[in-house]
Amino acid sequence: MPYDVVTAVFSGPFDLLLHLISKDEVELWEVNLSDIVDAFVAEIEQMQALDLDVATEFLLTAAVLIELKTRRLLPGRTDLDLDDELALWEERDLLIARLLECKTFKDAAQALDRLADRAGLALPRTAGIEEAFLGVAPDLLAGVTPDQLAAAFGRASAPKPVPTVDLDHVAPIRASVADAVADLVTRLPRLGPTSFRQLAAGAPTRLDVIVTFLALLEMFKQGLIEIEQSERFATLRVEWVGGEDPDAIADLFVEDYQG
Amino acid sequence: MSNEFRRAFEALLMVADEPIPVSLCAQLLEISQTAVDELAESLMADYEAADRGFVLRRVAGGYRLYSHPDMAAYVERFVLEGQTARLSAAALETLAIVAYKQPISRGQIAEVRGVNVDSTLRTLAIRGYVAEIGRDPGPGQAVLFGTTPMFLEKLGLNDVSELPPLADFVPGPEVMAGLENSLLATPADAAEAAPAET
Amino acid sequence: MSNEFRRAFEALLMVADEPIPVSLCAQLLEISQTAVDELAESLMADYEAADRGFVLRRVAGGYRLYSHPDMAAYVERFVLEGQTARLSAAALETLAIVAYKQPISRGQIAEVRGVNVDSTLRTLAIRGYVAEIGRDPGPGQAVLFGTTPMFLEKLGLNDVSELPPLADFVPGPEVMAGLENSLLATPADAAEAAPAET
Repeated sequence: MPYDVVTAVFSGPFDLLLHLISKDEVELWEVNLSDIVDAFVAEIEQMQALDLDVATEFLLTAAVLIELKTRRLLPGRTDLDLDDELALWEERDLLIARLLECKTFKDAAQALDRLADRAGLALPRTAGIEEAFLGVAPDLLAGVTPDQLAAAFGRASAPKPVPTVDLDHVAPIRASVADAVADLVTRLPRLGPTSFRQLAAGAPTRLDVIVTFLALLEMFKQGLIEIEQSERFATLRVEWVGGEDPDAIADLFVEDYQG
Repeated sequence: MSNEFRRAFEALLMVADEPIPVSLCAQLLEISQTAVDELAESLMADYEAADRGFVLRRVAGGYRLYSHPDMAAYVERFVLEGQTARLSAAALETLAIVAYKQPISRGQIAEVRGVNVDSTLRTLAIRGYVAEIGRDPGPGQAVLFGTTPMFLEKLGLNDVSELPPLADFVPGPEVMAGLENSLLATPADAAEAAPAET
Repeated sequence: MSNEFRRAFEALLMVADEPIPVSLCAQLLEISQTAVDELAESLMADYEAADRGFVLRRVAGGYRLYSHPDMAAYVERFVLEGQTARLSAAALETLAIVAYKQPISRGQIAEVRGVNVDSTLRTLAIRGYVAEIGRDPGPGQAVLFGTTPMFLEKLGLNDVSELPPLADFVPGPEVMAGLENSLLATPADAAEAAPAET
């Protein structure tokens, strides 16, 4: 699975982000947010074969990062809604908390590894009961029939119940991302060049803003839109470059997301 | 402590293939568990004083004999099997989360890691480090995972309470500040805090 | 004789499951076979003088530690009352996998069961129900296990081909549906569903 290949390098979005932030460990605070965001998104783009279930956390993290980047690049934002502003700060604090938690367990993992290394220098005695005592030992197979053995094999090799993965937090987003893609695919060709801010302006909730991000990210990946920034501190421009037949494309997307 | 008990204890240790629970030692020797612990401690001191090539350890709630760590080079040459492959970074991190937050469900682990942990958990179970230890009584009754006696053995611990405190690994304020600065949201703040940025 | 060699020898003896051939001792310690024999004799005297609960013996051309015969009564009780006195449901499943899938490696059994099977396999091997019957020709040369004549005898079979055919026990669609439902099973249900094998 491509998923395993990815996690062999980075075991999760927080791991990846931590890595990007502390890559130039010298001065943590000199790391350029734009670089981090670009690198993070680039990393996600390499996960093309990744299914959305797995990628969701990566994408959510990317969404927060992109928004942070956008805000940081926007000059004079007196027009910004205070609620929006607070919500972004909340997102950011949550992300920082998760990064700290990730780092805590990374360091704890290394400590466990060292403990195991040290303990591994001593090997346990495994000889077990000596032959002389086997005669005394109770017959473990007393009363066991071949049929019971076959039944035991059946139990052991029966497929285990598929682990339940909690998708509660994912499911509504999945549906909405597909919807958002469908929506944007019809809106964007008519709108001409626009900005993320404009696109997300009508979003009723934080979730809808994030979903719009995810949708744009996906469309960018598919080459349907260009996202660009004409200069530093400029708005992120979004432009449709996907051609003339939006309906067919929209159908494709919805299928993609639900398959 | 009677010589008889000491010799009997040593004989049991010789034929055990996993740590002998203290309670079983007490039952077989017909002495109290405290007496077993005292016996074990005097044996440990004994072996050390005589500079033996083996050690007695209390691991996973029981007693077991081990080759002396000083002799690892010789033993490794001899025992080729059972040298288990190292755990991946992802597996180690998942193991740390289970160790410190047990009992914990798959979903809770995934939340901390930010990724699906099904295959990692399966690897850890096959390696014997974690096991299903119950069910969440709440709705959904998620399977709860915890560490195994083998985990304790592999780490040379008697009990999970002997794990280094998690608080020791919580990043210091400088990391917190660094993260905050890296993820500053406002241009104004960025300009103040990160003048080096161009 | 150097203390280092003595300690290394003791460490090897401690982790060995079978008598270590004198030639192998000599090779591992990088001393002559005569020196190994001298070392062993001094250790035997040492253990006797210290009144240890174990003895070093020369058996079948090699050296191995054993519980002291004086302590046999305790060891017998351990065998009867210890953890290895029962065949757990898990152990029976492991034995069944070996029986039907032999030759099979430890890792392959663990894959099927989803848990570590080291100690279960060791118990089955010590009891003589399974044994190493070869090595995987692939890289790693994993030990392959199979059942023993004693196993067949205990089950009243002449040959493994007389084991009940597996097709009868492949779970049908209704079992699969049951499995899906078992996601909702309570721990109590699960305990009932697993037959208490002894």
